[in-house]
Amino acid sequence: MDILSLLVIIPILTIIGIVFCQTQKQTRIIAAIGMSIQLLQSLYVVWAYLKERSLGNTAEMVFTRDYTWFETWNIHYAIGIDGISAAMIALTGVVIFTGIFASWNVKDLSKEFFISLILLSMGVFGFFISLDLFTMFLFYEIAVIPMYLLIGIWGSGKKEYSAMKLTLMLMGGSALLLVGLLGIYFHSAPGGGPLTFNILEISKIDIPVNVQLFLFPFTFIGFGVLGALFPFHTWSPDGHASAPTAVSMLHAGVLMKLGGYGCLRIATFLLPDAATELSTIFIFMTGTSVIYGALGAIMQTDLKYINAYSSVSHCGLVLFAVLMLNKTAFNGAVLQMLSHGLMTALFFALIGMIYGRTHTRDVYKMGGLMKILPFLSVCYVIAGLASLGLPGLSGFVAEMTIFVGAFQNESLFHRIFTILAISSIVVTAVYILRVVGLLLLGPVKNKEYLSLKDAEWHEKLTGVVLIIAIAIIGMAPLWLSDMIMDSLEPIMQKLTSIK
Amino acid sequence: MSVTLFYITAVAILLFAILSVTTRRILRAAVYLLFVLIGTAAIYFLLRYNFLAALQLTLYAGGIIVLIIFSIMLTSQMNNQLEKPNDLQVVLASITSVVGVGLVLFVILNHSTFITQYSEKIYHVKEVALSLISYQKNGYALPFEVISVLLLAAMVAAIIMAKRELKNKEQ
Amino acid sequence: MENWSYIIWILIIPFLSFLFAALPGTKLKSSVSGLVGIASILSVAILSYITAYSYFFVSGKTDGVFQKIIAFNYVWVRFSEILQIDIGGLLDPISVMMLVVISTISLMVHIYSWSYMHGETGFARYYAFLSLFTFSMLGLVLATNIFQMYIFWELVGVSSFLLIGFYYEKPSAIAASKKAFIVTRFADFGFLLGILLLAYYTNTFDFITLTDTNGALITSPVAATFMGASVLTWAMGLIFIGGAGKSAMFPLHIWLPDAMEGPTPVSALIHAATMVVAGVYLVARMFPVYLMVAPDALEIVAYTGGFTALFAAVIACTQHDIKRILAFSTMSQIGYMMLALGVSGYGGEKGLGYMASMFHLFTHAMFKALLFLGAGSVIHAVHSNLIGDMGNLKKYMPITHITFLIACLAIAGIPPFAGFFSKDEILVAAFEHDKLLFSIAFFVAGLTAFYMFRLYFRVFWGKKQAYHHAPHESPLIMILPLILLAAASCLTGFIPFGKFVSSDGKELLVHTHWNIALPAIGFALTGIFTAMAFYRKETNASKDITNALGAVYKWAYKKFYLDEVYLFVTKNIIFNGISKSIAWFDKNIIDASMDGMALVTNYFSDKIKGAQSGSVQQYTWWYMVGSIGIAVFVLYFLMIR
Amino acid sequence: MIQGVPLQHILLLTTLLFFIGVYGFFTRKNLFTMLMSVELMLNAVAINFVVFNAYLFPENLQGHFFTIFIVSIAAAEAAVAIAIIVNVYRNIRTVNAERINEMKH
Repeated sequence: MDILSLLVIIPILTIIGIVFCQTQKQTRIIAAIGMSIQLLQSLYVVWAYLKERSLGNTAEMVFTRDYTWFETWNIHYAIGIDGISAAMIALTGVVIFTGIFASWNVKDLSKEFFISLILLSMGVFGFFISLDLFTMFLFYEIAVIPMYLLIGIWGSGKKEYSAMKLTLMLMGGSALLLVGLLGIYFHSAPGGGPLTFNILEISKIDIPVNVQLFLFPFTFIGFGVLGALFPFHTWSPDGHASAPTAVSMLHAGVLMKLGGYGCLRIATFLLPDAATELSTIFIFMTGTSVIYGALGAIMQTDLKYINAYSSVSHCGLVLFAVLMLNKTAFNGAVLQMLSHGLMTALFFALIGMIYGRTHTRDVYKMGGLMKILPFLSVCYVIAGLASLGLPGLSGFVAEMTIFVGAFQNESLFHRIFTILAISSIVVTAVYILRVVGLLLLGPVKNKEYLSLKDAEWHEKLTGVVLIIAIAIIGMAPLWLSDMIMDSLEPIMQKLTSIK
Repeated sequence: MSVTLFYITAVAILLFAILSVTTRRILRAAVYLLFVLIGTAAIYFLLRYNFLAALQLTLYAGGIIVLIIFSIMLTSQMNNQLEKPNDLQVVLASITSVVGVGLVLFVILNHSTFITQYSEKIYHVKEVALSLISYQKNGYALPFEVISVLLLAAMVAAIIMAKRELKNKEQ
Repeated sequence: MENWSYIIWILIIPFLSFLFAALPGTKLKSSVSGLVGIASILSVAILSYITAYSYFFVSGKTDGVFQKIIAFNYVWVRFSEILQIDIGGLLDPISVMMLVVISTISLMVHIYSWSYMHGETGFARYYAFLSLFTFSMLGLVLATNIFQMYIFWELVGVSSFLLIGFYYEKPSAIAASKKAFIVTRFADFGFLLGILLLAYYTNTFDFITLTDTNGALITSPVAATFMGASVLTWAMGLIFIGGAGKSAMFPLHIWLPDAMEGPTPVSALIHAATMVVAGVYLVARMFPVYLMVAPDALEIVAYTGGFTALFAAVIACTQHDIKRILAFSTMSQIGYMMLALGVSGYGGEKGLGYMASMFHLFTHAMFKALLFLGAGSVIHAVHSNLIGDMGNLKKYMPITHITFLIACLAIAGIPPFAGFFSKDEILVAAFEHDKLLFSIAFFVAGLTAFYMFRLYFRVFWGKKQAYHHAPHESPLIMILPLILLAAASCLTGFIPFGKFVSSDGKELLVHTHWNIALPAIGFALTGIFTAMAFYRKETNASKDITNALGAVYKWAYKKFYLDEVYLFVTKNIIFNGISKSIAWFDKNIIDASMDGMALVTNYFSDKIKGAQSGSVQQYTWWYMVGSIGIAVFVLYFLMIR
Repeated sequence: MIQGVPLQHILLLTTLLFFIGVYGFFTRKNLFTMLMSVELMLNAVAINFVVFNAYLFPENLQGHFFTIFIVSIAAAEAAVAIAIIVNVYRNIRTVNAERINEMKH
């Protein structure tokens, strides 16, 4: 058994295990065991990848496997990873692991809940290991669909509306995406011969420029919807606000990264000419979403809305960096995905824990939580500091890499939008500090809260694991950025070959 | 002779058909339909398809109409005036029918050349029946069997429906 | 060549101490974390002194020039093949000097706080933050490249934020910490842009490469221009914005007075002696670039410094909060340092301003920390910040009184105290460069003497106050740092500073210019005596003057309404204007258009579902119409054929 | 064939008969009368088959048999239809087509 397929198989086995569980306790223990193994496995994948590279394997993708599963259309179960996917796999491992512990107390239909959650993560893992466009799309859909159930059943507030909105918009995105992917497929053999979905093979041929110009918007927007691209981001605030904690974590932490990853790995890698030609339009959109999301977050009162808008801003930065089309910016984009994934997962986990205690998410109704819930509050402050780009935490490295990369483009247009994007660090500081001030500091507003209990062991575990991950990236980013940088080489070659 | 007879029959058929779809007493509608069916049988006679004509009379006029009238009685609607169709329905139905008629006539009249053949041959019952069960060329054994199966199925269906009704009643 | 690799411990020790105090949360006994904090900073101070000794007196010099030494260097992250951020330690005269300043003041503050903060609930947290700050500040001064400086720049910003907001249940403290962070963050935005711009044109972040006077940047600067100024002027100007934000230069100074909401020792450490001079340090670090590539930007530095010095001094005359007066005085003094840098040249006598600036930074750190700690001692005794609540304290707190007086004399520039020497050099440098700046500086010197002695007399002399319970002298552990710093304020002036720190690393002989010093002393004395006349005894003279000045006084008292302007811009324009309208736009336009799509679909589906009427006749009718339609269609084509 | 009657005239008859059936089907509301209209249409078609057989291919019997089958199917259809109608009537006490719209959206 190859180690990559295990990433898909372990969740399936866990799901099967959960099916045979009787009680909520058994269920969550099985889920926790399964996802712990998954976490170890995904960390092992990163380690194995680094080892493989140090042994001198310079192949574009390592641990590749290839099985045909639908011969008529030449669809393969082709898997393999490079540094980017390895990093994303590790991220997913951490987030799903902590997600299980964050939803430790799900009482209603806990079996179904964990099954959907793990199924979702399975889709994400599958997405990151796939090298075949169709298989990738398949896993993408597996990841998106359970979201509907998870929000619709276990959500809060106007959950039906949000679930419907989120699913419909993401489905709309994947419809566009499917057009793009099929378009690529049908142009994958310009000299005749069998068509292919394999990314590596497609990257070797040149799709005609006019075709690329047609397909790029479909692919980019299709993935961009998932990455909260302005103006297709509105599912994010509502969806996050209604989703249960672990789902928000996974969704903002991992699922939104599928968008960024796809934009980089498919839209830019396979359609480089169009990416170069059309980048200005999309830079406009993504640059707008960076500053727009940040400004939009300032006046929100619901914790989850604030965070959702902040996600719009941060994920906008990912797409923005992808469009800058240079190595540093790409590197920054991947780092930002990791960093945002971790810190937003932490954020949503904490918001969920706070909500679970105070039963409100309105920042004006809370206050002084630092005194009552010191552990959660300190974690919240750390998440906030990571979000506003404090050095030593992950956000700083990612943002700086993006900014340095974006600054390599000399044209006035790029400069203006880069400066706009950079100005978001100020705005981010404003809204983060506003929340911290209103929520955690100051006198205790509601006397009832004085009796609240601080974090339990599983909540502490969630917070600590995520903070450690954030701190590792923030303090020692070199190995990570080198790992990503190496893997960007093929994309860069493809891009420079057309210039 | 037969020409006159035909036109009289044709006019009668049309007249009774119109009456049948417009009268507001259901039993009368059934009776007018019976006349239409008999008229049809008459046309078959004129064409000298005697077997067919007989079939038409016994099966259609005799069987089906009786069945209809019985079931009308079963649902005890005999004396009820039928509802008037609403105007929109009438208008739409008339337009559709008129357009349809126009269309078909347009086709018929444009198709100027029907190569008609004349034959004095009269098909007797025996011939027809032999041909019906023959499996040679011009034999209709297969469709015959199919139709028999269909009839059987229809019978079974009718029985099952009636039976379910009984069951419901028992409950 | 000496092995300098132990320098890294100067960074590691405070960081470990931070982790030690922070990680266990409330589980550890708070006095333990306090002791560990003090011990760690003590060892850092010792290391710094050893470093200073061996750098300045043993092995720092080669051929009479102080070398720039990379003590250690690690790659932290790589941006591209060319650009990378290193974390390292750069030793040169100013960084070693800063090491001494920071570790000394930090040690004093750590010791002082032991008593000052005793019994506070967040005692361990306080020491954790102090350690974090010390770590960041040391990292900042040791930075080998401008990006490392930016990293630690942000870290000092955040530790300052945490310490200002230390009393997190006090709304004013929260507001102040937020303000401090956001204003400096805004300045850092400029700083970052400047760094990026500079790095884009020079492909390096490294200080040694950038400031090498024979290097590529200085010998052949980039010719590109933007909006009439060269891009490097832009870059250096933007970098200065960062420095101005941290150093509270006009118009980014508004956070500093509010920052006094933090505990007083913190104000002494961060907002008087170390962090706020980071901007000066930054300009000094990049000085050759400013001077030789972007002289326009340097001109801006000089005038910003001069204006701020004057502006802050005027406001300081009108304030009533002891800490705010000191805060404005800090701004004014930093303005001095900036001014000195701005008027300086490079090499030999021309580099006098540079040397003077660093000298003033050094002496100012000592006496300003002393002033703040003294103020802390006073506040500790009377439990109020307002000078109106104080008076005649010389009777109760003799040692505090004496040390405070020494500090006041030092800042007023009265020989033989430290401030006199450094201020004199600044005045000389300004005099040679620009008469306008000189006259500002000269005037501010007198003003400084006035407002400092206003403070001094109001607090320690003045009317007899009726205290609730008699103030008493602070405990020994608070007095000790005061005495040490007072000694430093007396003595540091006699250090031949030019021997150690100069613009080009060569020795610079300094001598007092009496022709400028004497009028300055005279003017300062005038200020002192005026203050004495007004405030030594309770008189109405000050009130009369106040009334006579009328609107001007009120303006100055209200800090020229700048806070209100900022508040208007942020609250009314950005928050309520832009942000609210974006929130509205997002909800009612973007989201509504998405919902609108769904609604339109729903509407049509609702209409279409009417077709599913359940009426057989309708279905058949459509079937009929359809078949007729198809027939017509087919016929039509047959006819055409 | 009937001597002296052109094919077109008979076709005219059946056309009219068919569309009278169509009209009836659309305007009637009672299921029985709708069924009768269907019978009218069936008849029209049956006549057509026979007539085409008699006029165009008198040597063959296709039209003839078609009509036989139509008649038998009509019988079966009528039997099943009436069974359904009676069942419907028993269940919801009406044979009005417009009220039988359980299958509505």
